[in-house]
Amino acid sequence: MILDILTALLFGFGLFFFLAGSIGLLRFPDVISRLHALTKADNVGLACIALAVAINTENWMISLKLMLLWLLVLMISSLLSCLIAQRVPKPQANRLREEQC
Amino acid sequence: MSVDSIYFITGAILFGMGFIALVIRTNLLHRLLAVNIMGVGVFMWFIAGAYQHGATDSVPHALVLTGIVVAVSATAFALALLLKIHLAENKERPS
Amino acid sequence: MLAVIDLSIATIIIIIAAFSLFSRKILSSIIYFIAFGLLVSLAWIRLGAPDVAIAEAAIGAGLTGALFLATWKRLQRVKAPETGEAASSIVLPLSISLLSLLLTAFVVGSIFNSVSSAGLASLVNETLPQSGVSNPVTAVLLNFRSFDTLLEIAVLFLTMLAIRALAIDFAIVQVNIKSSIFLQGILALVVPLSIIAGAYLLWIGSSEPGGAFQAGAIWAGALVIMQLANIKFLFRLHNNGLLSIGLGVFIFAAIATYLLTGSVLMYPADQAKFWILAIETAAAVSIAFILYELFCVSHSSVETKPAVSVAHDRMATEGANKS
Amino acid sequence: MHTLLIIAACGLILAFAIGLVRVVRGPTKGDRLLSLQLTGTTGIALLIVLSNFGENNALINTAFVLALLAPITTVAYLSVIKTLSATDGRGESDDT
Repeated sequence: MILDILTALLFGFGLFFFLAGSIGLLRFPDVISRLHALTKADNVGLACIALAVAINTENWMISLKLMLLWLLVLMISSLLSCLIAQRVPKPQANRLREEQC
Repeated sequence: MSVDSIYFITGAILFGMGFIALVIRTNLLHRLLAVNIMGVGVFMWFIAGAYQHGATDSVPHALVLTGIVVAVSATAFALALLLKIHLAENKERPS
Repeated sequence: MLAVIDLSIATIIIIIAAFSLFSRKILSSIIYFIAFGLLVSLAWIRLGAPDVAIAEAAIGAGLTGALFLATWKRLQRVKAPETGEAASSIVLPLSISLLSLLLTAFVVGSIFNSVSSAGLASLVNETLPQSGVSNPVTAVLLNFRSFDTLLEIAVLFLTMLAIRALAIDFAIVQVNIKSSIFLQGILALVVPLSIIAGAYLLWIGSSEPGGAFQAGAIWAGALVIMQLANIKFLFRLHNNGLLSIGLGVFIFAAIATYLLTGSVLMYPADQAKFWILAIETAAAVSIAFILYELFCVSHSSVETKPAVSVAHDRMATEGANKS
Repeated sequence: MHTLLIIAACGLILAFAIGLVRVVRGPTKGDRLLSLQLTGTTGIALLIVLSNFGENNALINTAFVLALLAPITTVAYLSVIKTLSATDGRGESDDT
């Protein structure tokens, strides 16, 4: 019974973070901030969903595999977003900074 | 609306849209994309036919698997030809 | 209740396909095509075809997208990027009418098909035990209809030969993507894991979805990303041995099985699994290198010499270093 | 399929659709690139959910394949952007 509640909770969190990432993608003004929102939120969302599925699998090998998958996605998507951030031309990157100061 | 009828219709629509784009677009790369999407439409139609509520028939799966590999090699060959066409037409700009 | 998922996936597939086909700029339509490839592999999952889904994810989303992007980049240096404008007016009504004809034929055909289709599922499942593998798709591909797979690898090989015949020079363009630490990080992570994942898929291909084509596609992906990141040692990998090993082993197997059991590609009773695994490994290796070479062509720089003199130079150089 | 899984799958597809709106409207090339990131991660999450609590191992293998192949198209796209803005000097406006 507790397991069901926990799974529902984790799925809820996962969906919340995915939706937050997508809405952040929609509303943020600048490519860099959109990238930031998307990568972070999706990774945490994926963690919650992978955990929710991992808890309910019978054989623990699958849940270990899910955790490894999440680690892999975490590393690859953060590296990719840093690579993209490096490539966005400078005028756009520091438009945010100019607005602030 | 069983699962396979949804994908039958999607496959038909994809083939149709690809055909329209193939006829309308003038840019060769767009046309090649259209041909690829038509191919995916046909494959979708194939596999939707193989899906009988869980007891899927694996012969169409093998055929579509072969089809995907041959489709990518055909696309690569078409892209190489496309390169030759453009090179024959124009001088190369100093990159 | 389940149809909700399929309906939403199907609608998004159609929307993305529409954007990819009818968007004005080529680069964005290529990007939509890559997203389209990923969603189609989700559709294959929903239709109960995991083998096809893995191949579609590896080839459809990965390699085809990289091929189109590389060719598009090559075309940028050749001529001004022109956006696709619509053709003259008569074409549109013609295509609409022809298309509606096609569409109705398809939909009507599909309704009939789903009613009367018997399918070969029962036949395959009966003879699966003697095929030496338990994954029905691999059994069909490499045992019941192995002649088709032989011809398919021959087609792949011929395509590669045809592209070489176009005499597009093989000087790999020096991509000036400055090798940032992030790129090296990605390479250090993706390449070894892709090789392991490919070997894993090749091995479980006999019992679970996976097999030669998926493994070959993943290895090709690893090679392509190394090529994109400008790894130097790759240039020596274009030797013909690796490219033709798949076809060679398959033909050898065909001849050997003919001698052993009297009919081509009929594996001896208990050794079926061994033969299938040997053929699959060789096929996966050659598929990987052939797909990699297909990518290299569109990625390569091209001198402006007309094709004839290029072939002529090649013969001249061969003549020179022979004598 | 457990109803919770169906709700999760639909939520993920909704998130994907919302993300797609930005990609369609996105002015700069960087936004197009986000679609690759978006499809990759959401696709992997969907595969995990659809694998029905790990019962269907093949889907988790597909998720691995997807995770390993997402960088290829992104790096290919970046190599395109790099040459464009550097040599052709047409700046970052979405001219492609």
